[in-house]
Amino acid sequence: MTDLTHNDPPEADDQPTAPAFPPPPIEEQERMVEALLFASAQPMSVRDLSTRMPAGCDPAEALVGLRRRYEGRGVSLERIGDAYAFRTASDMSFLMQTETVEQRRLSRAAIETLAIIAYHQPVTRAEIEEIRGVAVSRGTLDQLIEMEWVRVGRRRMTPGRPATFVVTETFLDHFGLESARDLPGLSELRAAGLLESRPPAEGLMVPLTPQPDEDDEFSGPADDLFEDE
Amino acid sequence: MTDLTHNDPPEADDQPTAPAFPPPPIEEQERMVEALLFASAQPMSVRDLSTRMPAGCDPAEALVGLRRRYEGRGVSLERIGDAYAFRTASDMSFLMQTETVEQRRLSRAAIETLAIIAYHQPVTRAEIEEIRGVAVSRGTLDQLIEMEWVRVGRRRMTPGRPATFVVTETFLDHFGLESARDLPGLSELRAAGLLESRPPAEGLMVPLTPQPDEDDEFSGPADDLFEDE
Amino acid sequence: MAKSPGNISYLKAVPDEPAGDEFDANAILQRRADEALIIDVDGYEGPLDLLLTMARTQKVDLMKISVLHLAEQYLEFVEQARALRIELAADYLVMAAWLAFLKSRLLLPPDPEAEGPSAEDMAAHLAFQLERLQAMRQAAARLMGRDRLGINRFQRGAPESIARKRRTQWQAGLIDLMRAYARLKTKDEFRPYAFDRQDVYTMEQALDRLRHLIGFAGEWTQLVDFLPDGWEGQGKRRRSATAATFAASLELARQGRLEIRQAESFAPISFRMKPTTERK
Repeated sequence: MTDLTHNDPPEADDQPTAPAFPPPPIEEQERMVEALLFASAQPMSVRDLSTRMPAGCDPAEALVGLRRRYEGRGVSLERIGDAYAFRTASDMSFLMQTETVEQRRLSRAAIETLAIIAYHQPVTRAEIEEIRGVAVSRGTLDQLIEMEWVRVGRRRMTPGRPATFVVTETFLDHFGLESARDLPGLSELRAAGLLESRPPAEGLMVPLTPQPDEDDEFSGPADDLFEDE
Repeated sequence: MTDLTHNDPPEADDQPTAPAFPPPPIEEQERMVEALLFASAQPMSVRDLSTRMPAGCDPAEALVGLRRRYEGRGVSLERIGDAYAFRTASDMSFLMQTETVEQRRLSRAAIETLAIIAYHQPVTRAEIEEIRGVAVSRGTLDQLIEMEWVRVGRRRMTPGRPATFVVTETFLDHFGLESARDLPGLSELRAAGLLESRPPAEGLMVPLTPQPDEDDEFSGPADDLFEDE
Repeated sequence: MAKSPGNISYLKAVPDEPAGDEFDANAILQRRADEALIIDVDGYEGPLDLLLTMARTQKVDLMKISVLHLAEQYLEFVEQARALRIELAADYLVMAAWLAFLKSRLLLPPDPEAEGPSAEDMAAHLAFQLERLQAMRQAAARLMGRDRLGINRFQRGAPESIARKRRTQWQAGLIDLMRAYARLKTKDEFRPYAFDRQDVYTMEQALDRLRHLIGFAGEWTQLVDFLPDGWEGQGKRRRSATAATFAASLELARQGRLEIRQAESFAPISFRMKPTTERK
C-alpha cells in the first residue's frame, strides 16, 4: 500500500480525508470496537481497529467510552502494550479454575514411616529403615515432608551427622493430638486389639542402634519431641 | 433436543441446601456469569454456571439482568437451547471479514437433510428418504453428525426400533436459534400441514429404490413411517 | 453428445430460475438445459426431484398442479430418454410405471368396486409430497441464510481457558497410624535382628560354626567349648550364644551328624561327631 489514492471512502484505511459519509455516531463506534475486540484472537491496537472500521471513525475515543462502560464489570477492557483486549476481571480469576480434590489413602510405606517418625522422633532415616526392615525411598519421605506432616529436625551428633525427622504441628492438627506424647502407647495398642497379646518384644524401649554419643535411652513416645528451633 | 425447558433453579444436587455463607449479591453474580461466559467460547448451561459459582448463587436470575444489560450492544448474550453464550451482534458482521471461518461445503443433499431433520425432528432415516424421495447416503448423515449439527436421538418404539435423528445445541448456536421451536417459518409450515405425519395410504407411496452402493438394511418404504413419539 | 432431445419443453437447467422472456435466447438455453438433463439424469436427486422441477413449469401453486399433466410430462420424458437410448436408473422407471397407473386411474371413470385409495387420493398425496419437498428446500435456504456463527456472528476470539487444578487430599487417621505402628511392632517379634543385633547370636551363625568345628570333636566336648570368642562371658551374650549353639546342635543331630549327651538335669551338655561307621 504505497499509493494512497482516495476517492474510495470506505477503503481509505489510513487517511480518512473528508469521507463521503459522516462517520457513524460514537455509540455505534463503541459497539464496533466491542464486537471487534470480542471476536479478535489477539489484542488490537487503535490502528488495527481503524483499518477495520468505516472511514472517519475514531476508535481511540470509542475505546475511552467502552472502557468506562466495562469498569467494575466481570470483564474489563485492558490495555496490553499499545493494544486492547477484553480480559476477565482480576477478582473473578477464582472462577477460572476448577479444583478437583482427590481423596487418596497413604501408601503402606508412607503410613509406616510416618508412624515410626511419630513414635520415635527425632529419628534418622537409617533408624527408620532398621525398624521397617526395608529401605525407605526418598519419595516416601519427600511426600510426608511435602504434606507438611514431617520436617527435618536437628542433625545427629554422630559420624556422618545424619539428619533426623520429626513430626510437625500440621501433623498434630490433622490427627487431633496435642503433642506426640499423646500417641497411644504399646499397651493401649494392645488393649485396642491392634497388637497381638503375646509378650511384647521390648523393642520399643531398646535403642535402635547404639548411639554412643547420645544418651537417648529411648523411652517410648519421646520426651524430647519438638526440639526448640 | 429432548428437553428445552429452562429456568431450572440451580441444580439441587450440587448445591448444599443451606450454604454456610449468604450468596453474593445479584450484581456480583451477574459479574461472575459475565466473566464465565466471556471466558468460554462454548455455550454454558445454567447448570454449568452454577457448579462454577459459589454455593447459593442463582445464575438463571443473573442471566436475566445480564441479558438486558447487553441488549443493543456490540456483543449480545444469546440463549442457545439450555445454554448461553456471548456472540457478536449480527449487524456487526460487516466488520468481521478477517474472523470469518471457512465453512465446510455442504452438498445440496446434506443441506436438505439437515433442514428435514431440524423441522421434522425426531425423524428416522426412512422418513427423511420419504420426504426427499431418494435414499439418504450414509455419508450425508455422517457428515452432519461429524459437524455436530445432528445427533442420534431415541429409537422409535416401532418394529425394527429405527434410530431417530435430532439437531444439536451446536446447530442452534451455528444458526443463531434459541431453540428448535424458533426455526424460521416453522409455524407457517405447520399451519400448512407440511410437517404433519401424513401416513401414505396403501399403494399410494411414491416408489423409492435403494441406492446400489448402500450396504445397510434399507428396505424400501418402511412401514414405520410417521410415528409420533 | 450432439443429439438433440427435441421438444421436451418443460425441462429447465436451473430449477429455481424463472422462465426467460426473450424467445431466441430462451430456446437456446432450453435446448442446452434439455441436453444437460438427459445426459445427466444423476443431476436430479431422484424422480421426485425431477417431478418437482417439472411441476414448477406449470407455474401454479403446487397444491393446484395438474397431476395428470405432470404424469404425462414424466412419461414423455422417459420415452424421450428411451428413444435416445439413455439408460434410466431403476427408480425413474418404477416411478414411470406408477405414474402410468395413476394416469389410467385418473382418466377412467371411478370404479366403485375398486379397493384402496382413489386416484384422487393418490394424486393429492403426490401433490403433497411435492409441496413438502419444495417447502423443505425453501426452509433449507432460509436456514442457510441466517446469521451464522463464524460468518455473521462470532464467538470470543481469545477464550480464556479454565485452569484445572488437581489437589490430592491424603487420608490417614490416627487409627491408621496406630495400626501401622502395631504392625511394625508385631513384625518385630519375629525379627530379632531388628534390635540389638550385637547381643544376638543366631542359630545360622551357630550352625556354621558347629558344622566346621564338629569334625574336630571326635570325643565328647562340652557345649561351652563351642561358644565363639567374645560370647563366653556372662549375661545376654552368653545366653544367646548358648541357646543358638544348642539349637544348632539339635539340628545337626536331626541330620544324623552329631550326638548329644547330658548326664542329668542341668548337667553340662556335650557333643561329639557321630561315628561314620554307624551311619547307614
